Amino acid sequence: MVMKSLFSRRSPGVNMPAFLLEHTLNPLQELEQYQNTHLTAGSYGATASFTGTMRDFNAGDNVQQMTLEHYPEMTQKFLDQLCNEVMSKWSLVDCLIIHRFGTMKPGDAIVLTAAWSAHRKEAFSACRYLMEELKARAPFWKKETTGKGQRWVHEAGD
Amino acid sequence: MVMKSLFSRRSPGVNMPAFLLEHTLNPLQELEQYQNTHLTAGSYGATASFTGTMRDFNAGDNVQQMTLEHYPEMTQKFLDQLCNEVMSKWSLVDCLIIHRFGTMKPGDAIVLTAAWSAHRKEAFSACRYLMEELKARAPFWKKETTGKGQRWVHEAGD
Amino acid sequence: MSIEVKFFASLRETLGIESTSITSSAGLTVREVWDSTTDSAAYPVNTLCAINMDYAHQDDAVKDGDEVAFFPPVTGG
Amino acid sequence: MSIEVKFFASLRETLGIESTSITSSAGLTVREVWDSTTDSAAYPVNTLCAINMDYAHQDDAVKDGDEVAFFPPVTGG
Repeated sequence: MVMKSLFSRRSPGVNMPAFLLEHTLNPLQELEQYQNTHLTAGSYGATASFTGTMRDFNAGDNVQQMTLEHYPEMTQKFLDQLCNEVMSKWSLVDCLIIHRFGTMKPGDAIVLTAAWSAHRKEAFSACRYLMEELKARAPFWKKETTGKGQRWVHEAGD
Repeated sequence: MVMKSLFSRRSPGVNMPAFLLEHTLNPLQELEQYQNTHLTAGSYGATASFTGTMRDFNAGDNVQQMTLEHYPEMTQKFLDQLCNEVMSKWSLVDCLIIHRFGTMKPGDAIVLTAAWSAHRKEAFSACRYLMEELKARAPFWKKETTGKGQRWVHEAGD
Repeated sequence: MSIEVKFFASLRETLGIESTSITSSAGLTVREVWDSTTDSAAYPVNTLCAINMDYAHQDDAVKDGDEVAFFPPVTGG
Repeated sequence: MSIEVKFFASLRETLGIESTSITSSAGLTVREVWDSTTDSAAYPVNTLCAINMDYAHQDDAVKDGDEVAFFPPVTGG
């Protein structure tokens, strides 16, 4: 299983639950797998999650393919710090970020964020904050292939 | 598969995507199943989802079991109207509510809400609104079994 | 006119009534339906009511064939 | 001192540099590292920079052994 190897990289208490992934991301399967292996049933009441998916349309053009460049060491460091930040900012049981890089097609999942907590308010807020910070500050750069050729995406999307 | 029968009850354009469920809810599997059968890959960029899970602890006591009573026709009508409301209030591709009733144990999922949209803001807002409205107004009543006996829960939780 | 009346959760247990029906020759409000079916039991603060599966108010008028329901504050989700 | 310098995305393509290193006997700011490695190319508005994988400012001082990076606004997620 892809996911077992992904999550086994995490040594509890050492690494934060942030993963960079070059191959296909199955967000809901990875979320379930993570939950089954890292969370204790009954210990949390709220799970908020978000998946960002590549659309086949952007800025008025059909998009055939996208390559997501990153700065491996800085990107990992940024994601780790972001997990630390949300874990200290909200009362959470756990959080998770999985972010693709490399080449992807429309319909492919790009990013998964999740937060577990006792109550829904914290889970929703933390999950959303993870996405807002990823969009605003995580070192990733999108290059799209359209019928007109390749182009860098110049602004973080909504 | 449980989920195929669950979702096949929906006639597109007739029923809203709100389901009441007496047996075990596997929220992420049902979310994936619904997504695979009702959404078109590439047509949405954002999926926000929330799962409410029964905790083993409430109001200072260990909770062994919970029974969720509902008012079947009104509850279904309420959920249908709520889906209609969020679909008109935000620009969404789709939304989903699945809510348990009957008897459940700690760790069991109680409710799943989800919203799909082009951009994350709408998906997050709609998903959260679904939960807030469910908590505030959906006709469900929780009765907990603790070491001290059974008791009705008197206030909607956080 | 004939009215179907339902009670849920702690109200159902306290009153010992799950559902009943009443007939009346006069027009009734939701609160008058409560009084008729509960032998004028005290109406607990925060009690919610519905007519035909939509939230209603105590002083709303009930029509022949309506279903009226009473229940405590909801606690789902 | 010796500084490792990296460029990403459109900056990498425009400048034609992925990574390089420079040595200097004087202290340098981030912006002076840019000037040294790009032959004083114009510094595009909105360019972001980092020292040792943390966001930094143009006028921050660079130490021996640091890794300095330049990149355009981020577009992940």
